[in-house]
Amino acid sequence: MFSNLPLLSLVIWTPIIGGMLVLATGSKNNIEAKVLSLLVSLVTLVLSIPLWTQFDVSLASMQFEELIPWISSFHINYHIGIDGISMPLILLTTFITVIVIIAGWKVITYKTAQYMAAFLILEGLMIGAFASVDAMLFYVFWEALLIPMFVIIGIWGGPNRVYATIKFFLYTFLGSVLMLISLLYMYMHAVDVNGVGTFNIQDLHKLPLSLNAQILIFLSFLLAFAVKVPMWPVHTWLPDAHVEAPTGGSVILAAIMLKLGGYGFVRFSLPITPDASMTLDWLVILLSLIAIVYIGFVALVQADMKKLIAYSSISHMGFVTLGFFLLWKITDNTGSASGAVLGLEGGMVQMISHGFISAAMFLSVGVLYDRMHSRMIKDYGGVVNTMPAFATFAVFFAMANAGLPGTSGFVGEFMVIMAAFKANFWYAFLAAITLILGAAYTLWMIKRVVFGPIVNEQVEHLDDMSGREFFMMLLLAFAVLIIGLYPAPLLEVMHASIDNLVAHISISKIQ
Amino acid sequence: METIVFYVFSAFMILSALMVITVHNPVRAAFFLVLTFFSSAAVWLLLEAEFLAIILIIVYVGAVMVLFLFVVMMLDVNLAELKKGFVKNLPLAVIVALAMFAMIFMVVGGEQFGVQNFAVPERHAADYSNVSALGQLLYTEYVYSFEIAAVILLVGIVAAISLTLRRRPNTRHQKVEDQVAVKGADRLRVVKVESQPRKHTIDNAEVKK
Amino acid sequence: MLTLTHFLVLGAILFSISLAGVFINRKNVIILLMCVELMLLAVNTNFIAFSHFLGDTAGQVFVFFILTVAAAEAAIGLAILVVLFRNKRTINVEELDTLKG
Amino acid sequence: MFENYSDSQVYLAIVLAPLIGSIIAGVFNAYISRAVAHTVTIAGVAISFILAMFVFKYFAFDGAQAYNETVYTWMVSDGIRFEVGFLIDNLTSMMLVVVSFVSLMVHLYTIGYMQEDPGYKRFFSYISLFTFSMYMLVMSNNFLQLFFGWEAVGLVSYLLIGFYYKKESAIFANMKAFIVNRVGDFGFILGIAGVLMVFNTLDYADVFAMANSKADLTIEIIPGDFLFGGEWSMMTVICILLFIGAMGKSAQVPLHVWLPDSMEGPTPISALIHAATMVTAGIFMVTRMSPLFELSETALSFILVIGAITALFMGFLGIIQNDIKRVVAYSTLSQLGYMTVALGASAYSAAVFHLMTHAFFKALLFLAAGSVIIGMHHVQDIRKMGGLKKYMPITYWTSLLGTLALIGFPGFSGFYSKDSIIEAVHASSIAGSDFAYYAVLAGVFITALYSLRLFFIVFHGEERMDHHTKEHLKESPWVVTVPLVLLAIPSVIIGGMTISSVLYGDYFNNVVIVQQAHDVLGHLKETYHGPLSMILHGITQAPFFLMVAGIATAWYLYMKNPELPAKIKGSFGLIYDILDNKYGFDTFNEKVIAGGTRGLGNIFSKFGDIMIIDGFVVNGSAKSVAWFSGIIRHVQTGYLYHYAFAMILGLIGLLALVIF
Repeated sequence: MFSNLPLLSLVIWTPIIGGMLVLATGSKNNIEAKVLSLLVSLVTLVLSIPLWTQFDVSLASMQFEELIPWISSFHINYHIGIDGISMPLILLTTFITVIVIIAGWKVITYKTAQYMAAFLILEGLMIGAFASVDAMLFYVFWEALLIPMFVIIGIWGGPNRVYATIKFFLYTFLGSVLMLISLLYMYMHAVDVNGVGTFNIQDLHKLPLSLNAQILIFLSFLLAFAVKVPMWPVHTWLPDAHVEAPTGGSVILAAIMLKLGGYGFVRFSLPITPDASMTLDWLVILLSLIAIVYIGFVALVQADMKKLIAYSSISHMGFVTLGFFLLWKITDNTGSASGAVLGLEGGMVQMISHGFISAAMFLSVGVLYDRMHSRMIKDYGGVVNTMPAFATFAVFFAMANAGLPGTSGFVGEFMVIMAAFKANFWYAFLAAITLILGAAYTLWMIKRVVFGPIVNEQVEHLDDMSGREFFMMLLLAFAVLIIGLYPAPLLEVMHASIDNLVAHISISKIQ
Repeated sequence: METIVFYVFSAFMILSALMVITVHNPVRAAFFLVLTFFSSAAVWLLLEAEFLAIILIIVYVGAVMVLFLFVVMMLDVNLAELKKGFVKNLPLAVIVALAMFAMIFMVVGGEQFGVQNFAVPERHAADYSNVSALGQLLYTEYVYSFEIAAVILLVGIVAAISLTLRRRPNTRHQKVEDQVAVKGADRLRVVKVESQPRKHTIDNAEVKK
Repeated sequence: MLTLTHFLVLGAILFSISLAGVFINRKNVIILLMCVELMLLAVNTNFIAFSHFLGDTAGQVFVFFILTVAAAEAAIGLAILVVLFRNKRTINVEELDTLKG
Repeated sequence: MFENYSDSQVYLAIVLAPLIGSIIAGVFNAYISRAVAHTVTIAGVAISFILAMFVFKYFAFDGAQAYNETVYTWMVSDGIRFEVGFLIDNLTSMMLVVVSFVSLMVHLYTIGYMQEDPGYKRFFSYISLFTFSMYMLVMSNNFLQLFFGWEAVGLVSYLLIGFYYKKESAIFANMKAFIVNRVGDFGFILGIAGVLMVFNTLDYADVFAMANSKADLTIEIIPGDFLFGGEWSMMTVICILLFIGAMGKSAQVPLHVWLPDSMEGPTPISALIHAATMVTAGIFMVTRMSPLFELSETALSFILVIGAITALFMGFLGIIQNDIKRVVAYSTLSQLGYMTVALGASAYSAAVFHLMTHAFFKALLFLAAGSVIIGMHHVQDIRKMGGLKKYMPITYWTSLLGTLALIGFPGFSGFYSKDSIIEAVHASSIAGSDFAYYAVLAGVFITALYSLRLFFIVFHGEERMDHHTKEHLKESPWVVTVPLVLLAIPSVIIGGMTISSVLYGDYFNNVVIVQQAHDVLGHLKETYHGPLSMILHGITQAPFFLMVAGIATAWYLYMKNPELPAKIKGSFGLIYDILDNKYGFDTFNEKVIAGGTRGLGNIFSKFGDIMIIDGFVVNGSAKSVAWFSGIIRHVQTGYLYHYAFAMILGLIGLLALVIF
């Protein structure tokens, strides 16, 4: 029944237009704004479901494609479509946005309509970035989504929000400008090679490039995406941004925005510059391993819960980038590419799973923060005595964060470690250290915050979770459990695209 | 004949322009500016731009310069203070002006724009109307720009008013609508006063004592 | 016989004088505004001269627009001047340095 | 009713029954009564116990073929199928019986033990969840699910050790347990990764089938030739990594530190998890992987030595402990060491056999200790006990039986299993077996000493409890004593009953694969002539004498001459200090490992992130921009005429550019 609708466009533009409508309700009467936002986000979620149900898992090509000429003199098109790599991320986005809207329901009292609208618009822009087949369109979405995030942290953030916002903005901007230059270079290069320039990502995949050009392009992409992921050493914006952002902002930031970086690696870096990736894969692997181990240590000593979770995010995202760049080392070590798909799919699963888990972790901190107005671990202790239901969820998500099998957190880490062992024993060794460190920092926090005797009067008077909070935690817990216990459907979606990607990047593009 | 007219008015123009920038009193400067505009209008007439020449006089001399004068006279400017540094700046000004003139002269001097390149055009016929020619162009080809110019003027008006508008909270002024709408009850209040014993009764009481 | 050069040189002289004026009277904003008017006059003269010698009325249209804009500019500039004077009791440019870095 | 035991529904029912019970008791915690909570969970475990008995009969007596089927495909990636499935064979069916029986006993016992605890329903939910996880572990037919069960039991152990979440020591102990286990799992998952790299599948059957053909593969872990550099046998690497997992779960030195602390949990779980089942998961795993471990003698030697160290040195610690549960905990460590030694000697069957007998008698001892603790109103210090025999007769007699089984008194089940292990190590010829032999031999004396010490101090001698406690001292209710009695029965008889088939029969023929060169049990088999003759043979051997010596020493020190131990303590101050500090493992871990980790974290955070990256690079570039603009801003004088002048100069410049 939906076959004639431009479904993907609807999923992109419904939240954006809905966000504008929410803005139009003004800021005085905020219940209407909230209901409308929830409605818009739910409609978007419903609209995005056919993207999955009608998705043909056997195809590696783009599906649900739409193409409208946009700036025809430069061959820039409004060209969107999804494959097995972007589809799960889009569904993640629509799902998490609903959670975020619910999370902000009671908590945000200042300019509620604007808050909700910012998230809806952000949702649309993020989906747009995931769905873009045109590099310039991607770039536009990629940059545009900084604005709502900038506003969210800058207006509803904590006391040091200005510093955090500017840091966030400058960091991410720094990377993307170089990406733009690379895109323009490739456009001009396509003119030289084919006689006609192109920004179509799929055409760029096929564009032959010399090794030196590839390396420069690769490095510029690396900077852009590494900042977003974020990879060590360009990660320091994330803890600051998280600490200052409102709960919903942190959730979106950790759950989806970071994934744009990982997505960029699979969509741009690997297929466009396979030879440079092969030459420089050690760099990415090195940075990923540093992220996993070094950041694990850093997370351990954080005194601020949000900072701790932010660092844990960085550490977990290290698995994503590690998994993506294992192909060549595996081939060197074992003589066959078997295992590369495991790494890539592991990275993808890790992104999806981290989306749910980090969202849940930040929401947990949010639940506490709304009651106590403190994020410092030392202000808590013995929360379980007054908030048993919350404690249950907190421990559950902590375990998921520590990668307990049966939760989604395990699947990606497991796959990447399996693949890393094939590449090099020490990669797997260092990556697996996260098993210890992850458990250490998460459980130590849980011990200090949740367990123990009641430490002060405020904790003694805490109320347990409200129905609203309980509901959103439950949704996330289900998602985490389902992916953990039965990841097959999620992987099935990716197979064709990832297989195709591996086949593509195994072949040199130098002519 | 034309050459003489040109030189005369040009001389007026240059001299008065020099006066504009050298006199100390802004009122005088404004008057010299008027003179410059007049001479300029005459030169423009030589160039068969009758409409613009007239507009220059009407708009500039009639409106803008009056505005200048208004402002100059309205503001209580300390002239002595503003005159300082006149001599000090003079050499620099002369050097810059001369350099500028030299450069422009190199460009517009005889070689590029001389008569060999730009022949003196024929005079228009007597029934030629500069106004209609201009109007023809203005309302067809440049109509869009023309409307934008109108908007710019509007903006100028609005800006000027809004900049100078000043609300004085303490000024007293009549509110006619309040005066008309007034009712008797607003102006006159009937107060019931308790009756009091008269003075002489007191006297009687005193007598009784 | 009057050639184009005559008029252009006249414009150049006028422009240079007004330029000198900006330097000489660098304290008095009113005179500065007048100098700007003079510059525009010089430019207008050039336009008209070219229009005449090229036989293209479009030059005059431009002068027309310049006059419009100049009028608006003068109005707003003077308005700003009035407000400035009202607030600072001076129009001495050397005392107006809020743009100082 | 169960015509066809290979029906996967039966196995699913075994697994799911306790899970459902756990979910009902856990999720609907607030809506159900205590009675409902314990009824559903006990029903769940009882169902699985009955089914497990049928399954056991089916395999042990009907001689069924192994069942190996997939339940569902967890995921497929890179052409590798990761599945969830069951492998049921003789080993599994035996483990099922042990787990379900002990679990059922503990469930029943809990009704009495946890009577007054506000977390009653939560506790039942946890232990049922544990039962489920343990089933998943033992029934798995692949490494992935094994790891799932492995971590799941760790999770439940974490939850249960921290059951009294208000107690600082409990929540410290549970975090410690989880993290130390994670160190083991770190090795374990690397081992699994190695398996996947070599075999490209995680399915037991496929891996074991290919094992021999891959035995010669090597891997270069450390490049170069010095020290450990150069090519390593892949199998050795995999096996040692897998065994590191077992070291964590089965608490082998140096990863044993969590087990004594785990006694912070309620006693029933000490019996179930930290004595009978979870801690033996490592033993089970190595037995299951025997086809792999057999391929690496280095790994076997490693196992042997680690096990021997654990068996001996953890026993020493048992002698000086004063907490009733900690004594039993150290005894567990030591016994786990015995099992590990058996594994190292390739006597897998003996290890599993000891695992089974140990499960019964150690669960019995823990539950008896729990019974004492109930009687003593949650006093655990044995110095405050004494003479409990007359107050708690059932507990007394069952403890006696458990103790005798533990020290390997001839005829009791522990005798058969422990003696077999000692003999097996004696017969083994791989590197380290001599050391191991003397270690386990000495262990016999130590075991007898600390076991009887505990027994004498608690049940005999002077009554040292305070007056108030003494007044209320009485035997525990029947829900507590019935499990004790039920566990005492197998503790006594199971060894003699099953040794002929399990150890020297063909029970493990299809499960455990031992290479000819290592086959110590086959060697022993030649001299084995039934359980009775084993007793007769046993009382003429060194272990018996050592045991008797241990008993005698304990009797002399703690019954005859109770002042002596204090004197000994005084004269051997240094040794006592070493033992009291548990060889310094805890201090080392706390100071060096935990402290070092935190220190490193602080350095990375303060120096790396805040100073170098943020301070120097990020804010540094911001500052240099600010510095530069601070200089350049003087160009902006704010005077209009300066700007005008600049413009004019620019104009002149441009004009000059055009002209020249």
